[in-house]
This record gives sequence, C-alpha cells and structure tokens, in this order.
Amino acid sequence: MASIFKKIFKTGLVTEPLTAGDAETVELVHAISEQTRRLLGRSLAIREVDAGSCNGCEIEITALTGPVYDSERFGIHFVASPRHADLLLVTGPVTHNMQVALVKTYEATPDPKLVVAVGDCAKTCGVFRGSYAVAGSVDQFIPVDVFVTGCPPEPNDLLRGILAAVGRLPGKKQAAARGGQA
Amino acid sequence: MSAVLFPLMLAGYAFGALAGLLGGRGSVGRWLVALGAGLGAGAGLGLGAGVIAGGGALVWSSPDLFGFAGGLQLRLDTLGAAFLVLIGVGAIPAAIYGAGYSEAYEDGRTALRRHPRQGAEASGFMLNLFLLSMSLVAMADNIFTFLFMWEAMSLSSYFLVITESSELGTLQAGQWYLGMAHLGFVCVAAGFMLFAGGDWAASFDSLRAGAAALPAALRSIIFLLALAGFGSKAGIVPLHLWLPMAHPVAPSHVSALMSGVLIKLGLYGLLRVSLDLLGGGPAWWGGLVLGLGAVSAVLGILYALMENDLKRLLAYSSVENMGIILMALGAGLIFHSYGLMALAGLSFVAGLYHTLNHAAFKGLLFLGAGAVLHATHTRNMELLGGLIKRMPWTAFFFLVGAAAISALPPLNGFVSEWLVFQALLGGFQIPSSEMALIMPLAVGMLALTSGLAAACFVKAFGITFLAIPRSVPAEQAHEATPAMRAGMGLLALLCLGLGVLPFAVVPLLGRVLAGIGGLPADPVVLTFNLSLQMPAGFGQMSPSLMAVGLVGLLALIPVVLRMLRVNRRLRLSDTWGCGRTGQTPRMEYTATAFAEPLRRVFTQLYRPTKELTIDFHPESKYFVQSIEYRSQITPWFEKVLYRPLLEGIRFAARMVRRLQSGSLHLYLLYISLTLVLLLIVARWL
Amino acid sequence: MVDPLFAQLSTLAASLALLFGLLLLWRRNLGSYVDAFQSQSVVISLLFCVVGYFGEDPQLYGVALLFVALKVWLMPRYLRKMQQRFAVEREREPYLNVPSSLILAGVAVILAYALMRPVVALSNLPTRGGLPLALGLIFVGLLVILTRKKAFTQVIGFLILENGITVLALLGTYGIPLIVELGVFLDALMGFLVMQIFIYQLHGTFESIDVDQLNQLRH
Amino acid sequence: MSILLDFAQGVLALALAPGLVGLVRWFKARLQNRRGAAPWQPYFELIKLFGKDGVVSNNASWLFRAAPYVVFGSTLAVAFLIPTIFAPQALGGVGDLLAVVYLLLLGTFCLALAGLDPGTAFGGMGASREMTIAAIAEPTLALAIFGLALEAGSTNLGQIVAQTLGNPALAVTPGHLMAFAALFIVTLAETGRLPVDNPATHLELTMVHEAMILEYSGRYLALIEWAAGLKLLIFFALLSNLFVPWGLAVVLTPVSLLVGVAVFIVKLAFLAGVVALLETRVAKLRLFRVPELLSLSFVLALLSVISSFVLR
Repeated sequence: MASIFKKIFKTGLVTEPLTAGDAETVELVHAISEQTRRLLGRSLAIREVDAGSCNGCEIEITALTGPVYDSERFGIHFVASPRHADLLLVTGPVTHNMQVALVKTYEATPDPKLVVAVGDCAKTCGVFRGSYAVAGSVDQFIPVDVFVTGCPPEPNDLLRGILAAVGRLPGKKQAAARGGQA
Repeated sequence: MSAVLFPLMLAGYAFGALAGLLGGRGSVGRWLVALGAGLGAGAGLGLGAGVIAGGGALVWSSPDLFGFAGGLQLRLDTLGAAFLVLIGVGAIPAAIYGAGYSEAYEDGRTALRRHPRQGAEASGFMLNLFLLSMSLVAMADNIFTFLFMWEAMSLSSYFLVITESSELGTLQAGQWYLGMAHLGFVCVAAGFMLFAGGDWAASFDSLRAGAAALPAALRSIIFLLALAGFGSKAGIVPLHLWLPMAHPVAPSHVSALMSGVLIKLGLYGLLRVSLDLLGGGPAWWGGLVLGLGAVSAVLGILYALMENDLKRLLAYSSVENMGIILMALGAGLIFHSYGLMALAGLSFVAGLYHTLNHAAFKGLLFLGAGAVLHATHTRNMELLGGLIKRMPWTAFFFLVGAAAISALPPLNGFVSEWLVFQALLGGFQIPSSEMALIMPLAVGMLALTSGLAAACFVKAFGITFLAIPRSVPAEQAHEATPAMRAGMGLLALLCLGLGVLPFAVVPLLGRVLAGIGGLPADPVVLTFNLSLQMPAGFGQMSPSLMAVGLVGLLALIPVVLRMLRVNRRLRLSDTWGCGRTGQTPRMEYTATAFAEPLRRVFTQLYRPTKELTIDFHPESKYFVQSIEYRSQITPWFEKVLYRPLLEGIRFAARMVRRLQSGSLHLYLLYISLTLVLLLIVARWL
Repeated sequence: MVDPLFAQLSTLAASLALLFGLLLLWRRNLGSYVDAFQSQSVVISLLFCVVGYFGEDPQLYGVALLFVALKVWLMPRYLRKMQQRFAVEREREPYLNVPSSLILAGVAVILAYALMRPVVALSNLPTRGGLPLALGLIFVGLLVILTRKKAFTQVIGFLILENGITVLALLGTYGIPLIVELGVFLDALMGFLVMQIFIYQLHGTFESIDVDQLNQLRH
Repeated sequence: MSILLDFAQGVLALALAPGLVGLVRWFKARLQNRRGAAPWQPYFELIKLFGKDGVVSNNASWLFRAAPYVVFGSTLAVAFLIPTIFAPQALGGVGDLLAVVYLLLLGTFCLALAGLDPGTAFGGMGASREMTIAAIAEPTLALAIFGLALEAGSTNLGQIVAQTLGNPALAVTPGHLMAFAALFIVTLAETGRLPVDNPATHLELTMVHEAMILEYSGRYLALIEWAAGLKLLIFFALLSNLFVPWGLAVVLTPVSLLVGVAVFIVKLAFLAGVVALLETRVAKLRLFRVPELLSLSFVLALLSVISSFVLR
C-alpha cells in the first residue's frame, strides 16, 4: 500500500508542460484551450468510433489521454455514449460491417456536433483500398469536418485536428439555430 | 347515526347480493351489484368512522337467531371500527372497478382467455356476501358469531377465488386456500375453546374478564394457537403458501380485496385475542411476532423479486407487507409487556397505519395488474412491456402504487414505514438487554426489506410498462374501461392523501387502541408545523411540507432553466445500441435478468436448480443448434415443510383407502360396528 | 477518580482489535491476513501499555515488549515467508461465503454482549466496555478456524483467537503475572510451530494447503 | 429569515457540488501523475450540456423525460434538509435522517425506471445493478442512523449535531468510529465510487450508474450529472457534519457563517482527497463481491449500534 504511493510521489508529474517541446505545439495547445473555452465552454466530449481501423490510430488516441499528453487538462475527455459527445473521432476505412453503425452513431449524437476523421485510412482507405470488406472513406457516409492525416497521426496532429474542427463550430451553431427556427 | 348506517350496510350488501343472483348479465346487473357493495361498504365506512370519531360503541344482538349458540352478538368498538373503515376503503374502489372488470366474464369468458368458456354467475352474490361477512367479523362479540362469520368469510372468498374455475390450476389453488383456511380455523376455534373452557356462547366480555385468572401456560397456548390460526390468514411465513396461489387466480378486484382487506382480518383477530381479550402477555409473545414478521418481510420480498407472474409478485409482496405490519405489532407487544405504553401506542399506530396504507396501494396495484391482464390476457411479465404508451392511465396509477409500496416520499408507504422505524428505534428503552438487542437486527431487516421492495417494484413497473412490447398482445393492449380507471384513481388519490395528510389520520388511529389493553389515548400528538412528532421522543418529519417542497421544486426547475435560456430543443432518434441495426424486444433486459444480481447475492437462500440442454449439430460438436437453459427456484419452506407434510397426508389417505372396498356389506359392517362401539362407550366408559 | 480516558482507550483498542479480526473474514488473499494479524497485534501491544500506564503496573510494559517481539515481529515474519511460498493459494471457496460469515460474526458479537452482560453489569472495572469485544474476537477466531479451508488461514484464526484470550485476560484482570504470561506465549509459540510444520507437511503431501485434502486419508 | 438562510445553504450546496466532483478528479489526476483539469471543469461541462440539443429515443415515454427533474428535485430537496454550513432550523422539522434516505431512494428509483425506459440492454443492466446495490446498502444506512440516533436520542439532524457538539468525547467512541466507517463504505456504494462502481469507465459491461444514463443527452444529462455531484456532496456533508460537527455555525452571524463555509469546504476537500487516494489504490470489485463489502459495512454498523447500547 505504502509502496505504490511512494512510487507515485517519487515520479511526480509527467505531463509535458505547455512550455516544453517545439514552439508550434505550444502555440497550438494554447490556441486549443482558448478556442474550446470560447466555443464549447471549455469542455469537449469525444466519442471514438473505430470504423475498421488497424488500431494504430487507437494507440495514438490512447496516448492522448495518458499522463504525458493528458488531454483532460484542456477539458477534452472521452465518453462512453454518443449521446454525451460533442465530437466523433472516426478511425479507419469504413468497413461494410461498421457502415450502419457509423451512421447510427452520427445520428445519435446531439447537435451541435463535429466529426474528425483520423488517419490516412479514414480519408483514402489507405492500404485497405479495394478490399472486399471496405465500403469507402468516412466522408462518404457522414459529413466530416476535419481530416487528420498520418499513419498513424501523432497526438499533436490529433490535437491540431480537433482544434481545426472546433474552429468550424460557430458556423455550425448558427446553422443549427437557423434550422431550429425554420 | 349508527342506527341508520348499520341497517343501511346490511341492506346494501343484501341488495348487492340479490342483484348478483337475479340481475343477470349485462351492464345493469353489474352496476347494481357494484351499487349494493359500494353502498354497504360506504355505510360500513361511515359507521366505523363515526365510532372512531367518538360516536360510542354500537351494540346489537339477536339472541333468537342461532339461539343454541348464544345468538348473534355484535358490538362495534374502535378496534373493530378501524377494520370496518379498512373494508370500506378497500371495497368501494374494488366494487367500482369490478363493475367494469366483470365485463370480461360476460358470455362466460375469463380474464385470461379470449375464448368463451364456462362462466361464473354467482360472483356478484359472493362478493357481497364476502364483504358482509368480513364486516361482521370485525363486529362479532361472542365466540360463535366470530367463528361463524370467519367461516362464512373463508367460504365466500373461496368461491370468489375459483371464479375462473375453467382455468388450469385455479381449482387446485382454491383447494390450497380452503385447506389453509380450515387449518387456521381449527387453530382459532381450539384457541377459543381453551379460552372459554368449552363454552361456545361465551361473549368477549366474559373472556376478557376471565383472562387474568387463566394460568400463564394456558394463556401462552391460547396465544400460540391464535397466532397460528390468524397467521395462516394473515400470510405469516411459513403459513403464507396460499397467498401466491390464490391471489393470482382470483378476479383482480377480488385479489385486491383479499390482499388489501381479507388478510388484514388475520391481524384483527391477533390483536383482538392477544391484546384485547388476553390483555397482553410476556415479552416473548411480542418477540415471536416481531421475529416472524421480520422473516416474513424479508422472505416475502425476496421471493417476490424472483417472480415473473405479475400477480404472484404482488401476492408475495403482500407477505412482505404483512411482515412489516407484524414487526410493528410485535414491537408494540414487547413495549406493552414492559409497560412502555407510549412506545407501544406508537408501534400499534404504525402497524395500523401500514395496514391502511397497504390496503390502498396493494389494492391499487392489484387493480392495475388486473387492467393489464384484462388488456393483454397474460400475467407473465416477460410477455409485457411498452404498456405506458398504450395504457397511460393504468401505467400512471400503477406507478403511484409502486412508488407508494417502495416507501418513497411523499406517498403513504413512506409515512407508515417511517413510523415503524421510529417505533423500532425506540427499542433501546427496553430494560431487558436480550430483547433490546433484537431491535437493531429488526431495523436492519426492515431496511433490507424496503430496499429490496424498491428493487422489486422497479422490476414490476419497469418490465411491465416501459420499453417496447415483448409480445403481440402487449402491442395490441388497450386502456382500461372508465369504471376500472375510476377505481384505480380513487385508490391512487388515497395513496397520496394518506401520505400527505398523516397528521389528520394518526390521531384517529391513536384513538383506535385507546383504552384497549391499558394503552393510553392519543399516543402521537400533532404539533403546530404539520409535522409528526413523537412524545416518546424520537424523530420529527412533515410529509406534507416535503410534498409541497418536492412539487415546488419540480415546478421551479423548468422555470429556472427557461429563465437561464437553456437549450430546449429535442430530437427523436433511435435508441442508442452501440450502432446495431435495429432494436427488437429480445434485446431488452428481461424480468429474470433484472433480478439476476439479487438472485446471485442470495443464492444460498434461493438454491436455484439449473438445467442446461445443448443440442449439437450431428456432424460436429462445435456447431450448436439450440441451447436450452432452465432455472427454477422452489421456496425452501415448500421443500422442507410442506412436501413432507403432503406426503404424510397422502400416505395416511392411502391407508384409509384400504377401508374402501366398494362392498355394501362391508360398509354396513362398519356402521354396525361403530354403533355397537358407541353403545359400549356410552354405557360403560 | 477513574480516568474516563482509560475506559475510552481500552474500548477503542478492543474494538480495533475486533475490526482487524473481521477484516480476516472479509479478505481472501493470504497476504492481507498477515497484515491484519500484525496490525491487530500492534493494537494489542499498545493496549498493554495503556493498561500498564493507567493500571500502574510497569510489569505490563515488559509483557508488551515481549508481545511485540513475538507477535508483531517474529510470527508475521514466518507467516510472510510461508505465504510467499504458497503465494498462489487463496481462500477461494470457504465453507461459508463471505457475507454469511460476516453476518454470523455480527451475531456472534451480539451473543458475546449478551453473555458478558452480567459480568459487565457487576464489574466496576474501567475496562469492562472492552470485555464483550474481546469475547467477540474469540468467537471470530473460532469462526475463521471453522469456516475457512486453508490450513494457513486456520493458523491465523488460531492466532487471532489467542489474541482474543490475551485481550480478555488483560482487560479482565489487568494482566496476569508475568510468569503465566510467559507460559501462554510459549504455548502459543509451540502451537504455531507445530502448525507450521503441519502446513509444510500438508503441502508436501498434497501440493495444496487445503485441509479438505485430509479427507483423502480416510481411504 | 432563518428559512431564507436554510434555502441559501441548500443552494450553496448545489453550487459547490460540481466543484467537489472536479476536486476529486483533480486529486486523482495528480495521483496518476497527470496535470488534470482544474477543479472547476465540471462547471464548464454543465454549461456546455445545458447549451446542447437533446436527443431522445423514440421508444422512451414521458417518464424518461420527467425522471431527470425528479432526480434533481429530490436530491436538491435533501440538500435543504441536511446540515452543511449550519443545522437547518426552519426546515429541520420537515425531514429527518430517515426522510433523507428515502428522498435519495426516490431519485434512485426514478433513474432506474428511466434506465429501463428506452429498452436497451445496458439501461436495464444499470438499473438492475443500481437497485441491487441500493437494496443491500439500505440496512447499513438504517443501522448507522440507528447508532447515531441512539446517542442523540433523535433522528433529527439538528439534534444529532447538537449532541456531538455538546459531548466531544462521543466523537471517538468505538460506536461512532464504526458507524463512520460503515457510512463511508455506503457512501462509496451509493455515489458510485471506486471499489463498487467506476465513475470514469467507458466499458458498458462494468458500468452501474453510467449504464443507466447512456441514453441521456443535453439538459437532461446535465441535470443528472449535477444531481449525482450533489448526492456525493450530501453524503460527504453527512459524514463530516454528523460525525465531526465542529465548524458548523452555531449562531447565525455573518462571521460564523463565513467560518462555516470555509470549514465546510476544507472538510469536503479532505474527504475528496481520501476518496481520491482510495480510488488510486483499489481496483473495482467484481459486482458479486460488492455484497461482501456491504456486509462488512453492515456488521460494522451493527457493532456500532451494539456498542452504543452497552456504553449508553
């Protein structure tokens, strides 16, 4: 019992501070926290959808929540149900088996909502293109706000993609409001 | 006042009974029966209320009728009046409901099936007879009258139980009921005979006067006989076996009456004998009642949880609620024996309050279950679901009943359970440490019971009424008729009223037992701020203010949210199921699944039997064609107590059967031998 | 006159000791049993000091020291060694499941209260509040021995029972003479050693420390 | 005047509740060597949820939409009844400790029904588990109340507080300590904290509370989350103020009220730290081992009552 806490306190914080790393990331991260604060009340709930990926992207996404990248400090957290989510993080080429599920997930998410397609496969189907199991890229089934390329993309790229998507939100919000009035 | 009401009550029931015999079929006949029953019950209610409010006891006797046994003697004191009120409370809504429900029996149909079968014409007659005999049990003032009415009550309810006699299992359930009722009757009669020294005609007054002179051991034997006899009516574990059998097969308004009122008369008998006639006894009497009550409460609700038959579930839950009432009464007897009169009064008031409340919410639930049965022709919860959209009123009323029985504020079950808790918490004032140490255990059992009851009624309501229908009949269900809705509505209002206005009810209940067995009057006083406060010094609570607060908050929250310009847009969509293509009822949680965690928690008690049959493909055992899983729970008391008993009876019956040869000469021989034997006995022995 | 603090502390220590006993019924892995036993022994040695201080009996400090040496240091040390050797073994399926045995333990403590009621009522010891708890601890020890399958657990149960007797003696008589105490300790040590040998033998014969295995010897 | 203060303290509890949840999360993040979100993060989440659209299953009935209001309303009603900054005076007679338990049960009951309403397997599973845990936690709660009531001679919260305040030795009696431990275990079970339920889980099969609210979105979700936070705060307030009532404002002067608020926040932070430490240390119990934990708490509560009997 004591040993685990000794270990915890000896290790200390491992989250990379905002000032560390290359300048671009720092800027980016600052920008994200600014953006999310303004647009989503500094809270962004993400539902991850694996539409048929090789799980390479998932490993990077998991790193996002780990102690080093710690997305939670920006108010970005992952949720269990699309009903709770603001943003869908879709990975992989869309397989026939996941096609309906992906659309259903999109439908189940309350407005205003965003979609970020992660990885090369999500955009071009990658090495899986032409496979009998693959139905197409993500944007063929649901409207995608931002593509994050890379195979797999790094956590920083993911953060950048999320930021870009959040940047598109004001327009969407207004459109939704107009739709609601009509 | 009582001079008018008493004949009116008799006349009402008589009218209803006649209407049942002569009125024939059709809505006029049904409504005339209901009118008679309602009138009789209403008059009884007025009569009881008048006596409790201070109108003085009603005395009526007819020495000529049944003169050989001392004649009919009636006397209505406050205790009897309380149960007369209870009969009225249960019977009026049931009668109204029955007028609509009995339509199902037109052309000889039964509620369970759509197809015409052999019907039951006499049920209107029996219903009125049943109500009348119950009323007169509460008024009986000598042994003969009491036992006569008791038997009439059992028999008339037996005939009501077997109304749907064409259904499988109904007659068997009826036989169980009749058997248990007579077992109880024998005990009660034996108790009275010992009490009165064999005098059938002894009046209760003479019993009361002679009670003190009886030896202590005899008093205890009388008490135990009364406990067994009345306990079999009240459904104390292990004598409760008939409840889950007879309640489900009876017509639903009769189930409501049996569960709400009939079994309560067992409590009446117990109170009458132990507290009033015997004048209380040693502490272990109360301890025994408390222990049996606790066991009944916990086992009752545990078996209710495992039931998938809606009405059986309700029947087991009646066992539970009788357990709670008995806990209160047992605590009262304990306090009484130690002279802690204020606490004893509180306990009895709590018990009586729960009695009244149980009549209201269990009546309501049985009526609701009846409406479901009426609409879907099934009691199996696994085939129901989605009824909240098809029967919104019934669903709402059932929800009120379910919340009330789960003791949720601000409904009535909460108030009476709170009072029972308060009474038990007072247990530390008992001087004997052994008895005092029972109290925390009782509190724990009561709390477990109420937690499990909440789980049980989430299951009962949730599986039956929510989500999507699990069968075609449930999908095609229709709302109950207006008469049925009116009956349920009345009881739902009563649940709310008894919950919100306890300060009006409790002092009246306090008066019920005033002066009986040396209890003081008005044990629970009404304080200024509408709250209940005990002179015995424990808690304080105001359900009415709580109700006002809850309603206020519920109204305020949407207003505040609107003022804060919260987004109010809503979109309908498919149920989220992790992206699967469609939703079918088979994906829903079932009643069995809902109860599964608790079944595993209490598996040492349930000891379920499992049976797994896997049908493999003939070519390879890696391909399964079908899997069949059966699991069954047989209550242990059936296994341990009743099975050996039944086997013993069967064995005895086989022995006796040897006497039956079919030869006329042999029978004549028996008769002659008996005659000779009797003559010898009469002459020389 | 009598320090109310004394009564408070002794009852507190007795109930803590009982709590550690209950923990034994709840946990399943053998390592935590040793922890519980060790913590309980620490509490009891503190109780020795408390009674020694308030009862003004300096001899008890010595007993406390002995107690610490034996039950806080020596026995847990051997127990741990043994536990590491049989690390795979857990108390998987006791004869009586955990909730039932816990509730039974609760009932046993009620029974202890009821049994000790006359003693507590008659005595005017400031420590009398702890007496039923100590008896309860003895019952809990018995319960452990009766319901658990592993020989290791039964050893712990025996030690807990022994601790219960110690607490009862301490609270009831303010400590028995040192020489008697020494004898008791020696007894406990001997018992412990015998059982240790027994466990190793059991494991050597059956590759398991399940006492159920002994049933095989009938044939 | 005093009734206004009573309401004000309930509203304050409501306002503090998201912060408490955030604080536990922050402590936990630090113990995981993460930076974590600031303790006030849940406020942002609530604001966001209130601004989002709602999506409701087309199988659901009116009950699904009404339940969040009932859950929130009943929990808020409890917040008005319990001592947070001071023992409620005008509202003290409205409900005692038993009423508090049953009001909370009302919320659980409604939420369980709402879980069953959309007809998903997960919702039913959550409802079934939640009711199981609530049912077997009930005896411990009742006995802990019995223990407290026994010492105070009343189930009224104000009187319990006054009794311990007037008699500090009570706070360290074994009965008191065991009742505290029992109530702490129940707190973990009732508020869905770690050995019983994992509030941060994403795996439906391990969920209890979360599984019931998978269908909720928008303002409904916000109400339920807020109510859950408030429930945590209520249990913490009961733990801290019934067992260690020092710091509660006894006289209602501005200074003592301010001190009361400060002390209350410190107590909450302390308990939040304890829970975070515990959640870092222990793993989630299998569902069928939860009864073992709760039977331990039951025995503790029973012992507490019995020792109160004897020491009375």
